[in-house]
Amino acid sequence: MSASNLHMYVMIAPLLTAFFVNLLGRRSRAWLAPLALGSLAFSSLASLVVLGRVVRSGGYRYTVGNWTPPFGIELVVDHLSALMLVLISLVALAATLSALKSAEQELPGREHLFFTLYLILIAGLMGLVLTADAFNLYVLLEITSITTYGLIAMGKGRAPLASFNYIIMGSIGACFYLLGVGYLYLMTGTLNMADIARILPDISGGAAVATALAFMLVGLWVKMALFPLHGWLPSAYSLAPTGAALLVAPLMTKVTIYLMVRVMFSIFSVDYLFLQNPLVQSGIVWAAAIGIVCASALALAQRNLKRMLTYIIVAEVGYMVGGVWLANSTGMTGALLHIVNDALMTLCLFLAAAAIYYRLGSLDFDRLQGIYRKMPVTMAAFTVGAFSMIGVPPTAGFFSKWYLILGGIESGHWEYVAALLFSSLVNAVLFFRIIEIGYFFKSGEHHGHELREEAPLLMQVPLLISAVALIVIGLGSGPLVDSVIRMALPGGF
Amino acid sequence: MDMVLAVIVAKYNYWVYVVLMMIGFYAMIGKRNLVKKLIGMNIFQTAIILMFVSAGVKHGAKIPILDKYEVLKHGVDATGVVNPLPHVLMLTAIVVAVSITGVALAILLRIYREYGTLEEDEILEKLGK
Amino acid sequence: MKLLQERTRKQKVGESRIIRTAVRLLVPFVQLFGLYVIVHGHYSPGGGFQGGVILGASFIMLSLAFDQQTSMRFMSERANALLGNLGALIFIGVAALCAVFGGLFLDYGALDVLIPLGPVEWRSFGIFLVEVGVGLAVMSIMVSLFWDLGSAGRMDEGL
Amino acid sequence: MKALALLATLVTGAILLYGTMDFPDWGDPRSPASGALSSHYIEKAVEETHVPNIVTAVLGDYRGYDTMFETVVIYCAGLVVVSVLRRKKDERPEQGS
Repeated sequence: MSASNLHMYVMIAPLLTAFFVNLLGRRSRAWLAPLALGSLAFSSLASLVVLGRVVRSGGYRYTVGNWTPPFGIELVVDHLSALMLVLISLVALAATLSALKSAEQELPGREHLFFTLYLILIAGLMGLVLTADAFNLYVLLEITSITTYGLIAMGKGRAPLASFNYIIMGSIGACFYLLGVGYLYLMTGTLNMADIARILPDISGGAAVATALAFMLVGLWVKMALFPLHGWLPSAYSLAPTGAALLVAPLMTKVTIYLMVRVMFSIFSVDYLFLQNPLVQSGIVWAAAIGIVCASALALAQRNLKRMLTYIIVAEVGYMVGGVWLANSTGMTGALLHIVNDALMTLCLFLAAAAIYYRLGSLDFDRLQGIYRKMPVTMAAFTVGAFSMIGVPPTAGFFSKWYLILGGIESGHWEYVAALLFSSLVNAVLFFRIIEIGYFFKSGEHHGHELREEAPLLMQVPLLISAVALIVIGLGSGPLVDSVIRMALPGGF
Repeated sequence: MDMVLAVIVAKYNYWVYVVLMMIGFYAMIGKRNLVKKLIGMNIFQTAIILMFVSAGVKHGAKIPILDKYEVLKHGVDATGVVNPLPHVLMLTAIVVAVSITGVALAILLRIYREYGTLEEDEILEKLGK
Repeated sequence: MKLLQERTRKQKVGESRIIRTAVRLLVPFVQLFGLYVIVHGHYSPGGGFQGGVILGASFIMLSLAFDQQTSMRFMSERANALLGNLGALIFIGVAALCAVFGGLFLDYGALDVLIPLGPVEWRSFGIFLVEVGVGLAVMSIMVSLFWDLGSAGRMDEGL
Repeated sequence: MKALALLATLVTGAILLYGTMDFPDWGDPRSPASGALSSHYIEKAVEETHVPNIVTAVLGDYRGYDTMFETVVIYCAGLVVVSVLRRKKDERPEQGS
């Protein structure tokens, strides 16, 4: 085994395991846990080694099939993609621990199918992070989408309808992205991102290139549910089986934001994106700010914990898109750090929601009365996640929000700063409302709810780990920014 | 006049694909019947496939299947052979489109099983009750 | 063939006699052609996807002309699932093997250490292996898609 | 709703048409899409892979990574259809089917 292939093994381990999960899990569900957890544990360890190597000796490029880059497909392992690899494999590991329990409860008899799709989705996300080829990105995007459609449609009740809406919106996004790639291919004749970037400055044809950029971006925005294009996300994520939401909610949108960063800065130059069209740049920041405000306001109207969390995800997408388009290094740092933090916060909150759902069978606000007495450990972790989402210091959420606000002030986009502050305020209201319901309200008509009835250990362990991780990353965000994220900033900043 | 004609002759195929795409796109976002939305998606994807394939055309060129021994001995003139790359890309895109259509049809069957209709309005009405 | 005749006589499944007879005669040739398209993809238009779809179409024809149970008699559901997994595994297995044997991922030339054919010849052979995997997977999935969609998930007589 | 959809369609179409203005002429052998990359495939693929069908060579080898994931995509489609649609034999048909 040659060592330079390590990042490939990170991705291939869940993919190969998926087939065995399908073949063996069909016979006995005892196979599921060891196979899934084993492969993800391997991926986590290997991705940590990859990150360590990248931090020590810099990023590198990898050519699949040993063809020189523009002819074969190139992969890129730099600080940013190695960091995302670690993030995906760790989040997936934690989510899988908890999903094992909730899938057992919700999808009896279909668990092997569920976990096969689950592992392929993880492998697809890892592949997305690694690729440096515009068309390969499309194929991987479709893998992650198709598995997500399936995972969501496995839910009960209205889930198939939500999934179908997601299919239509997701296909629009993917088709737009593919159109953008097509326009670029027609103009440059190549699909490798670095190669396109090399050719682009020399060709005439601003209209086609601008159209390509616009369509790629809009396609990715649909996929990541930026505010006016977010229609599919809340019902899709809140109606999905709990186990699926655990994986999809923390990772899908964040990886798409990573893709936006990758496409923007690998194909186009900072100069082309920000300086030639300052109007577009500030327009997008404005759109992000409006999106944050609207999504936060919509979150206030929800009466179900999971639905509320999905609207918060939409608002957070606005944070990161705005942060990237602030066009200064502070905002960019904040956006990249926020990808990591937001994945962990969302994971923590969804794990808590999964644990509550496992015991209560519902996440409506009026069922949450007295929940703090019933599940103190779960709710303690939930509170940490909530504080992080609000942005209370030592938790991770504070630091990335701090960078984003500083970036906004630095570039003079006060509307973005105001939107961030407004959204933090709304988050505070939202979470204190839940804390109020859960802590102070007595559960009136439900008898025996005063008993302590925690979720199973398998669901608590990842929850506690993610809560601790939020604080650890918060306290360690200085070193994280210095050693990884500063290096990950695209050239030109 | 000749200039205009030249532009039309050189670009009309792309315009036709754009029109096709927009027919599909309108069906996806404007129609209220779920099957029509799905058909719109297929039209959209097919139009993109056509656009890519037409990017690979060279006038008077032959298909990209060569004679092995002749090529190894004498080489080949690239302008006489159609560009193979768009074909490869579109094979992939076709398979992706088929997969998504299959998944969408399965989900439509589930929806029909649940609500007994595929009209979005009627489904929403049933949900509202 | 015998089985089909018996079954048809007994149960009166499927379409009219003309269609049944035509399909019965056609199926072996369609399958042969599908195999040809898969393995001859190096020298003529074709390859794993195209051949896989043709192979799948032969089973779909059976289940259209007779009924789904008939086609499932020739290709049981379990075998179909196994073939689908096997096909995808062949592709990813070959790709991973290349990495394990010291090359880069999907670098078929690295498999030269297994059987010394020469790196270039191995590339040709690697493509062949991969196409066979693709063909199996596509055939199996096409058939399974048709079965499931055609019978709305009940896996009974189908359309 | 319909008017909004029509408007969105028209705007998208107009942008796309505007983008096609810079495209190379149809069938032009000197167009960028038929540039260095595709010429390399045509001239070198047979030599490098011993496969005369260049589409197969590019599909299976140069861009084999794409094809691998494409196989995974269709595999996923099969799985999704089974997991969404399949029901047990004895399950009573519900309303609508």
